[in-house]
Amino acid sequence: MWPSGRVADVDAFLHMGGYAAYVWPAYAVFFLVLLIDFLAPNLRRRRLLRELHARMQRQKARDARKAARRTPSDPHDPTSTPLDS
Amino acid sequence: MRPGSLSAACAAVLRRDLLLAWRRRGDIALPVLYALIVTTLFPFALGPNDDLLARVAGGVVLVTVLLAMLLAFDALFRPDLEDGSLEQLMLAPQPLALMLGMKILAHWLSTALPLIVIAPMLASMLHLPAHANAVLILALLVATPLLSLLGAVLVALTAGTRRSGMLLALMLLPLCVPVVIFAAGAVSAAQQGLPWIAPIAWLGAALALLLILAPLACAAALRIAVDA
Amino acid sequence: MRPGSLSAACAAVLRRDLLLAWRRRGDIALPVLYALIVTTLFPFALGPNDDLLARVAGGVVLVTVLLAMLLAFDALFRPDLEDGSLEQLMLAPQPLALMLGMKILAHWLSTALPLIVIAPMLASMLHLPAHANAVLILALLVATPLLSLLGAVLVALTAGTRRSGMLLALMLLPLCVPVVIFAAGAVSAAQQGLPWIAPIAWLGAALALLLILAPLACAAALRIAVDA
Amino acid sequence: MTTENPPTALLEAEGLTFLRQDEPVFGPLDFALCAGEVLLVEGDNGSGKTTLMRVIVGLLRADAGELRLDGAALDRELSRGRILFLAHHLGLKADLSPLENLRVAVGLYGCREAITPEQALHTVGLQGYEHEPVRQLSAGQKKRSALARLLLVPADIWLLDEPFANLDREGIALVNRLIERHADAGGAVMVTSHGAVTFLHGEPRRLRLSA
Amino acid sequence: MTTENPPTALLEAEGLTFLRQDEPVFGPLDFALCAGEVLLVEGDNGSGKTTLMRVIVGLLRADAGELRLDGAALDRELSRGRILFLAHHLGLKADLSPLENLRVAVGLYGCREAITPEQALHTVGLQGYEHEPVRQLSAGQKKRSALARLLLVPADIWLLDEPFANLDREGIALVNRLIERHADAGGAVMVTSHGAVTFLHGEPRRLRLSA
Amino acid sequence: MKWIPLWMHRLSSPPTFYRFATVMRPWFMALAVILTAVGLYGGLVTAPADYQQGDAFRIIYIHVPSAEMSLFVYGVMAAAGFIAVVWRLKLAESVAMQSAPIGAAFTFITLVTGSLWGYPTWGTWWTWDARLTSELVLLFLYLGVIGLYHAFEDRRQGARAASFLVLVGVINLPIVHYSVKWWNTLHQGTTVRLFGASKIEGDMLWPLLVMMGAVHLYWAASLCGRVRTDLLSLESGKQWVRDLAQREGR
Ligand code: HEM
Ligand SMILES: Nc1ncnc2c1ncn2[C@@H]1O[C@H](COP(=O)(O)OP(=O)(O)OP(=O)(O)O)[C@@H](O)[C@H]1O
Ligand SMILES: Nc1ncnc2c1ncn2[C@@H]1O[C@H](COP(=O)(O)OP(=O)(O)OP(=O)(O)O)[C@@H](O)[C@H]1O
Ligand SMILES: [Mg+2]
Ligand SMILES: [Mg+2]
Repeated sequence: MWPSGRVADVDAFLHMGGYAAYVWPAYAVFFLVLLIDFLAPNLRRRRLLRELHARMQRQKARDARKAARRTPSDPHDPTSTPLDS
Repeated sequence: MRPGSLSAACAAVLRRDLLLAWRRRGDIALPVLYALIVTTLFPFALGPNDDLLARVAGGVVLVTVLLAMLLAFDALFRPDLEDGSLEQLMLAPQPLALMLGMKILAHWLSTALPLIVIAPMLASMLHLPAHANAVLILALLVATPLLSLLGAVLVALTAGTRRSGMLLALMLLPLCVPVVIFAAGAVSAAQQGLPWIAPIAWLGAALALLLILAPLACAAALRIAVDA
Repeated sequence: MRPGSLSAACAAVLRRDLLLAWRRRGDIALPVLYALIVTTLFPFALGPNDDLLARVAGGVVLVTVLLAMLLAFDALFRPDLEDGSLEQLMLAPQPLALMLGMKILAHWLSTALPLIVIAPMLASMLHLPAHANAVLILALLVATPLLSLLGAVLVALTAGTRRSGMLLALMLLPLCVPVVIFAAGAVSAAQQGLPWIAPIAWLGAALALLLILAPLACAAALRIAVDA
Repeated sequence: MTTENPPTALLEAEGLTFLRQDEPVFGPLDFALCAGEVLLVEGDNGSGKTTLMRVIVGLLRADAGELRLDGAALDRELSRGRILFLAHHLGLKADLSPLENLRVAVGLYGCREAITPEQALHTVGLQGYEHEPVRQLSAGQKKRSALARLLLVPADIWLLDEPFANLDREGIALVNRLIERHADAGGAVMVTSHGAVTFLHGEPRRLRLSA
Repeated sequence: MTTENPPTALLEAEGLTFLRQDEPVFGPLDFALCAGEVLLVEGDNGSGKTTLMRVIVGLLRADAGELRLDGAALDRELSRGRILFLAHHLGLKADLSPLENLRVAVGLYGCREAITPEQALHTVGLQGYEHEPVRQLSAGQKKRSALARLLLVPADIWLLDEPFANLDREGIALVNRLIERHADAGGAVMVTSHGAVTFLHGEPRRLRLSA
Repeated sequence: MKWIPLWMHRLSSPPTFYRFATVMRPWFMALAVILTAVGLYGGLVTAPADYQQGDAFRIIYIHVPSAEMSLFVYGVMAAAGFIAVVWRLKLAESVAMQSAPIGAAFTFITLVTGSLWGYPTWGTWWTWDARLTSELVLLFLYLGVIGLYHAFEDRRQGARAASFLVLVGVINLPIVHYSVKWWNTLHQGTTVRLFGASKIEGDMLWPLLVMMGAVHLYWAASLCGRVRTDLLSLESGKQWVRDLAQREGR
């Protein structure tokens, strides 16, 4: 951007006419906040997919259990008699 | 009044809520005491400087009344929601908005009214001059129903959530900024001997509008919050 | 850490409460927002007069932080009482006072600490000068644990009663008058360029004492509350 | 008691489905509930019985399927007050007495003829507790206060979610009697229960949910 | 299972009375609970079963009579952790998962050997729900999460207040099996129920409260 | 919903929108980065310093675009919120709710950059001026919407409730703005007029316009990213998401 060798210009640029302490933090906040805003959904997306994967595994476990429960139980099991009133 | 008719239903809801408030009459006293104590904290926090106190008196009393009402808002629908009576109300063959209007009325009667009664005392503890005091009461009489109605809509929106107290404060603030500005403006104008009727009139106009709109919005919000 | 040992129990309670706070991290933000809102309400009520605001800034921020903590106190034992986990805690083979101390610590970390972080910003929005701001933070660092401990004892006392937040406010406010006086005194001394160390030292001494006494009192109070 | 060839069904569901995160809580359900009929909703813990009732009553919205009342698509505005729902949460104010609670219900929903709240409380076995705050009642006594509403409110469809839990044997018998009497008088009842329903004459129809 | 000539009673009550406003909620009660024994507390709604358990566990204070543990007067400081109480309110945090809830219980009460919270949840039939917040479980699933605590915590006396309510049949059988196993292993159990207790061998001893 | 054109109807189907967003997001972002580079080169390097404020005025190139966006995003959110409340369209619910954090971010930036600008020019971080105050209230409104949305367990229900609040806010914002103005003039004139006389020049103006374009493109990219992620969790039971999780979720 700047012609080579003109370090003084870069310095002057960074100095911002004495307002560096206001201008640069303002730009830093702008870029930082927007960067976070931009990256946050990426992280969330990764987490969501991982959780969903885990949930699908768990769902399989549940289904397996239900299938096991549907097998007929012992007819003499005392707990299978309905309660009387 | 045939049981199940509109008037009977209104009466039943109003009577029930007032009865509940009366059963817990300790709770009616609490916002009042809260306001009393917050107001007394200010002289301690600001130092006993009468001039300074008189200048901030109107504002402090208004904010305090607002905060006290805010604390009580949570009790408007939440207990009913938790024990299932709100579902009963929503499933009843009556217009929900009207029933909610009754609930808001009962709530205003049991929380705001006592605060309005005590407000002049609080203000004079902070050395607000007497003529401004009259305007303060008038401002409160118009502003508190307004806050109740606005608050009710928001409380209804948060009804489906777990906890709400602070969230409610956050949501209510943008809505009550104009109310506070106009009410405080009236009081401070009166304090400086300027005409103060205009802001009160604005508040009154808003109140008239909201009396009709707020219960309807409230019913809509509640249906969203409880998911119907 | 053997399960069931003292350190394991402390860790379990602390971890549980912090985990719960994290699960509801929205709720952590709420006291902060509440403080922010109350602070912004004051300019609306008092008018946008920078000088006046600077004079009341320290006091307003202190009172606001106090009110925000007050609102959060209700969540210290009540949810545990309502879902039965407090009974489980009381029946555990561990010293109750220590377990409650852990709960209070977790509560301070999740409510007061964020408030202390935000306080300087609130103060400077009201134009409190920077050097007084440092003293404000120091005062809050000593005063808030003190309030947490005092509050916990009172919450424990009111745990058995139905109504909560308000009753608590009522009981806590007289107790925090001295805390507010000392803290506000320090800030206003710093604002005027006077020495401010003495009131902070007093608060520190009180804190040291309460760190030991409050959990014990808390345990005793809870036993009474559950018995009734 | 079970009419197999119903004249018109009071309440009918066709392909009723409720999803949570796009997984069905209960699958496409078809059932009809006729006047004079009792439908027993069965299913394991977590199979969606409570959810089904909340959908019927309009507290949750079905994701697919249709509900019909008297043969016409269910209009919530017109149907209100026809259906009475007794949920896990009983809808009692803990600070009011059973009597005061019932009076509110009567104000909102109206009242049957020839019965007063006092008599209803007597019937459910709460004489002597009419003026006690509900807060101080035992688990079973609370349940009974809620049941008294069934006697008073003129709704023809009852949805009862585990009405037997926490009741003693006499209480269970009482609920069975109430349900039978309501069905005999031309009402319709939908009950969930884990096995305490026993009627004097006939068996209820069953709807089995499986998750 | 029921030992009629007990060696020493684990828990004994003599003349135990609890008053509310000077009226006895339960009269002077005498009973003994020995190792390997199950005591079924019966009584109508409102007869004081819940109150009795809260008194034993120290949440309410008896107005007369004595409680003895291992033959010596009950010292609350020493006895803590020996008694496990499953109340109407289950003591679960709705925002935590069943697993996290159990971990807290283990931290507070300690853990039996050779079992982990995961296994306990598996036993009570909650595999697949370990990481779901308790808030989203059905009534019966919540009860099961609370029951898992029984498997983990090394307490020898169990007080179970209506452990069967809201459970399906398989759940009821599960609780019966848990109680039996605990009694066989030398523990003692006190249960209230309105009629779902059925054991494979033998009958439980009964204590009848009448109000 | 007959009035919705066909392509819109197609786009409002979540899997389609997911694909659309996945494709468009990098393009929007790349364009935004390029425009930002150009705009900032113009703003920070070639534009001359302001004769009154010196180089402090260069904050304008982020402050004004952010301020504009803070209002623009609210408008979009309100439109989507209206559709969400009335027609319960899943995509509209998602757009409304995912707009809130973006809007809050821009509002926050406006407040911070404004403060940083205010200190050298006005001599204070903050005054209770009408525009500043209504911007603060706008931030609260955004936070209230976010808070309400997250307070619900059921996310679609939360979205509808929060959309309702957004609509209430639409009515309220102008009321706040005018009441605050009125309140200010009641007491005294805290009249710090921004740039009262100095008319902005071409050298200063074009980078500002370029930056305006850049933030709009950024907004499109960010919204695509957020809505895309949100759709995944809203549709987590659907086959297309499950397939995706099967492929990428380990
Ligand atoms: C915390 C402090 C500040 C806040 C919250 C703030 C907020 C705003 C808002 C809301 C707008 C309106 C954008 C629009 O209508 O499209 C705006 C525009 C603007 N602000 Fe600020 N501002 C602040 C401080 C400042 C300062 C200190 C200056 C310069 C001295 C400044 C200069 C401008 C300019 C030049 C515009 C565009 C003018 C216009 O469109 O009317 N702002 N600001
Ligand atoms: N608020 C909720 N959010 C998410 N999932 C839920 C919620 N409430 C219930 N569920 C799930 O939906 C399923 C059905 O629950 P429901 O309460 O309808 O079961 P139920 O048949 O009434 O069971 P129970 O016999 O235990 O009462 C359960 O698997 C439960 O985990
Ligand atoms: N907090 C209380 N204050 C006053 N009375 C109470 C309170 N709790 C219960 N009671 C009364 O004490 C009696 C015994 O109540 P308890 O809950 O012990 O009954 P229970 O045997 O457990 O009944 P249930 O089978 O219905 O659960 C009841 O008559 C009840 O009304
Ligand atoms: Mg259920
Ligand atoms: Mg009981």
